Amino acid sequence: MDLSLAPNAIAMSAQEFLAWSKDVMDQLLTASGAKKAVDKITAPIWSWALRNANYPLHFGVACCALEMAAASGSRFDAERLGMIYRSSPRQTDVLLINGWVTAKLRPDLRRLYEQMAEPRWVVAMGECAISGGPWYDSYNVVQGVDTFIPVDIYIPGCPVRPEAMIDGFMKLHKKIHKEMKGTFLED
Amino acid sequence: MAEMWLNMGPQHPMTHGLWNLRVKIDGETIIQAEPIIGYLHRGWEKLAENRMYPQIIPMADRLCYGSSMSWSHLYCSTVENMLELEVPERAKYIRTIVLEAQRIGSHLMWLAALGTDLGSYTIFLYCVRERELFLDLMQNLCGARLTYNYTRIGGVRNDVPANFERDFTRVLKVFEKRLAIVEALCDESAIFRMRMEDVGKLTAEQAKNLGVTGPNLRGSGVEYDIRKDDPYEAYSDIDFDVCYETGCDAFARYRVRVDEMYESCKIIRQAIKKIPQGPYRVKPPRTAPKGKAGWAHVEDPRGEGFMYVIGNGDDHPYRLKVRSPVFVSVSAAPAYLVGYKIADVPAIMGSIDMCLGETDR
Amino acid sequence: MAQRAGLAAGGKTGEIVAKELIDRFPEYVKITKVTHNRVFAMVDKVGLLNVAKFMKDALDFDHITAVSGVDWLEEKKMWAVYHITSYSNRVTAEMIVELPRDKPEVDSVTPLWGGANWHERETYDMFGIIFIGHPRLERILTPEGTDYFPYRKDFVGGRRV
Amino acid sequence: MNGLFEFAYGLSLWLMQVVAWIFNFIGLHDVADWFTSSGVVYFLTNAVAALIVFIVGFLISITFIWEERKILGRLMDRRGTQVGVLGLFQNFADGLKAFVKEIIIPKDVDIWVYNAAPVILIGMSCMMIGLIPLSPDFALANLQTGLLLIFAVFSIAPFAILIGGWASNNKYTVMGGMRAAGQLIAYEVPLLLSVASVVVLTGTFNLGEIVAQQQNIWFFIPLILGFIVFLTSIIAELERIPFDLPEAEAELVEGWMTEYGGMRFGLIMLSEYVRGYAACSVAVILFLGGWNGPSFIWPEIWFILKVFILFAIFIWVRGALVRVTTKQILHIGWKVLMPLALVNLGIAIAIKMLGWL
Repeated sequence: MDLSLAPNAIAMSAQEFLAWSKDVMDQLLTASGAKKAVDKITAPIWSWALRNANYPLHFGVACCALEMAAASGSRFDAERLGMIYRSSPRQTDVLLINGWVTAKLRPDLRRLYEQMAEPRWVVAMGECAISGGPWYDSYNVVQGVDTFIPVDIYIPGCPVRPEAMIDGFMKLHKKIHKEMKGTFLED
Repeated sequence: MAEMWLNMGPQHPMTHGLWNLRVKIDGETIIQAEPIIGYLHRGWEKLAENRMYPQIIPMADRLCYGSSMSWSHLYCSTVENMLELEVPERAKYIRTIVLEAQRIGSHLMWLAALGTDLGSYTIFLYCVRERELFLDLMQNLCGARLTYNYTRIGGVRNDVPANFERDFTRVLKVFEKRLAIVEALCDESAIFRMRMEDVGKLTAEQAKNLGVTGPNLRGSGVEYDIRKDDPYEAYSDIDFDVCYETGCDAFARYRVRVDEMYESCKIIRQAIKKIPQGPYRVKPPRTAPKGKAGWAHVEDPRGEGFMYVIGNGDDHPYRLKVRSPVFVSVSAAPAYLVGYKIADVPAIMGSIDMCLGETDR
Repeated sequence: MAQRAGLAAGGKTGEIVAKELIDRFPEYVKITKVTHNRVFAMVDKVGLLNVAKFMKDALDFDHITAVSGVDWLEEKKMWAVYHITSYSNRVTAEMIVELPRDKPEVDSVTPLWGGANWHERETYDMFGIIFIGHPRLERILTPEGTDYFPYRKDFVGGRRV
Repeated sequence: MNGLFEFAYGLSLWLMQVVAWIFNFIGLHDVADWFTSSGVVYFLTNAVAALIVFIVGFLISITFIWEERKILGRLMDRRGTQVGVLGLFQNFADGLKAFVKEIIIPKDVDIWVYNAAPVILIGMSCMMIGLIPLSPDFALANLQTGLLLIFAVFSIAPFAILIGGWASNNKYTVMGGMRAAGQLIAYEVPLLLSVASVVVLTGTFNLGEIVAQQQNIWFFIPLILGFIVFLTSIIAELERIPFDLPEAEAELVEGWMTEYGGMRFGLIMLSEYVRGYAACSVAVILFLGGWNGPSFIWPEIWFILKVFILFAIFIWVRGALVRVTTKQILHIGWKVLMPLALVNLGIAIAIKMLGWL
């Protein structure tokens, strides 16, 4: 714990003082184990919330986008799992890439990913997003989105059936359950 | 408010698919529009030059995922035209039936997308629900929900399954009732009509000049349907009407498509009754002569689909050109949009029926 | 509509269209094949614009279906292929224009048919065929900064990105 | 003092006596006396009463979200959310998730204004909860001008939307904010005119008295035109489909809230439903007889029941209609609702003068 700066506290600017006090509080909490305890207690709550309120980004790329639409239709009804599509990346948790990514799209997709708030997940849906799929020898198709975005769940299929997509989301729920991030978003 | 450019896309709820509509607006009035496409370009025609003829059929399925059957059929009939191959009668009828079922499915997907564009999630869900009926039929026929890979050069892959006729008749009976409900939901809603009427005007002259085809052309009052005017498959034996409207606006295009769905039901009923016995497929030659060209155009759900193929003397095509109807409809977007409000963009672009997979190829 | 009635009265069939073309432009047009609703023709590069204008104004060809390019690497030539449809006559014509491969330039038909605009842009994008008089000849499908013409036969495909 | 305050007073008195007993036990008699003094107990009474009202209002609003999801799902032939028992926990999952989301403040936003918009919205909504009586016994304040205050607070929302949209540094949000302002012009006048007809009939702005005068006949029967105008304009006020122009999804992405994420977005969503609760309550008070009803259950239950049924109608409208455009809402507001509201006002004056009620 670094308390050496304390005597000079009066000489600090307000912002320096705030940063310093936050630092000291952090160190105190970590050293005393309070942080860990809070994490332990709250982690299941946050994890449950994150699992059951997975908002995917409303972003249709190609074939699998139709199956994404079918999955929210009345036969499959993905909203049962709390999947509510939002159009603004700021409000979403899951980036669902459902099609091939071309050289023209890549920067935009990267930007969408960066606009999303943590914690966020990426689901590569269909062969094209996983590895380029039928366009394996194309001069303009990126061979898999994991070449420029970290992907959490791969859902194979060409195109992916709605059942498979819902299954992929269940797998994502399992992954979130395993991660169990606490209040301070530490392991 | 000063004039400014607004980017609608590539990630925007209005774009079903992936494109970018740049509009210059003055307040909320559009004074200039510029569509930007190419976000899905994968060099389809170049890739086709490196595949054998049968290998291109599943690729053609993925040209437009909303109506994959009509694109794989278009590819097959193009190659048949080049090889001067005669398809058996039974295959022609089966193709007619599945093409019309595909047309209904595609139009339903369009209506669903139009529903979300206008802010009604109910229309979307009703249409998706009814589309499942036809997806089930297709799944029964060839095992896939979306990309069927069903037509073959010289026929179709397999004969119709058992109870094919019964299933289709039952589905059509249910579907016509349910479509009437969806139609009532749209037509009898004053707000829906207010949104759709008198926006996106495109006169017949403009539509012809800009090369707009299909329901968009017929919505502008030109009565031209390739199924009737240059018949392919079994359409010449079947009695049906060409649906057209003289309203020239978004509502007219909506009416044309809904009428076409009823008309498709009529065609399927007749074709099922008339379907003859016999072989469903002939064996095509493996190779095509060098330099021999062939082309075909069909009435895709979105307009005039066209392919142009040149043989290479071996089992690869030398050149395969695809003409996509939406490619032209998108290019006509400025003519549709200029002078209307930003709030009319979803209604207008929704009424055009976009599918960017075939546009960018 | 009046247009369908016009067809029933018997518009211009493929044979009549071919004959009128040959009569009007004997030096430019070479008809290769004719059926009752199809016309296949080779058109000279110099006379393309005149032929197209005649077809549009006198023969009622009001719709351009497609403009495609074909690259003949061995023969050192290129084709610009025009498919033009007449709504009133129900005739589709194929016009092939042969261009030298080292300098593929041809007059644009966009002023006649607005629908040719993007087709020509795409053909330029993919083959590098330059359409003189096109309002805006820019890349359309490929990303900005592309320095190759992907559908030419000497362009080797395969993964690039 | 009404029942709510009596209960709160009893609770705080009991609480303070417990505290006082503890302090007496350890010998701090002065502190114990201070805790049982009337000032402290009075303050605590108010706090407890406010807390109870807030919790009830908050729970009703949360249940509104659930009701909307379920009924909308049923209208669309599906089941809707299934998280927890009957999907009741979906809202809590949404809310808790908003807590852990990263706070993103986009580049070049006006940070103070950007942060102020959700705070104004939620603050205003909470204020509205306090103004609404569930029954004479369950009311925080019995203001003589309660109706005026509620509508004054209501019209703050477009202002918050305008500044929030402007501060977000995004073209879509600016347009959303502008539309909110334009919409305000369209519906506010018919809304207040339809309210005025009730005021003419009753001669008071006091919510309790308005309800008391509906013992015999609910005002939606003589003032059916006003009721229709009121419902239409209040849907516009709440920015729900078909009048959700500021957040028109298809053309403006998420409208004015495009750049809001995490907890700010959660607060905005919550405030929307709190305002929905307030709007339904006002409609029930003005036209549907408030808490009047057969006395075999509590009047509060009657009130809440009516509010939920009214909100179900809003959901039904949302399920059946498509969105209008800016031009059309101005058209509807000035050319349809406005004459109807004036006719309705005339009817109200006639009824009052002829003394039919």
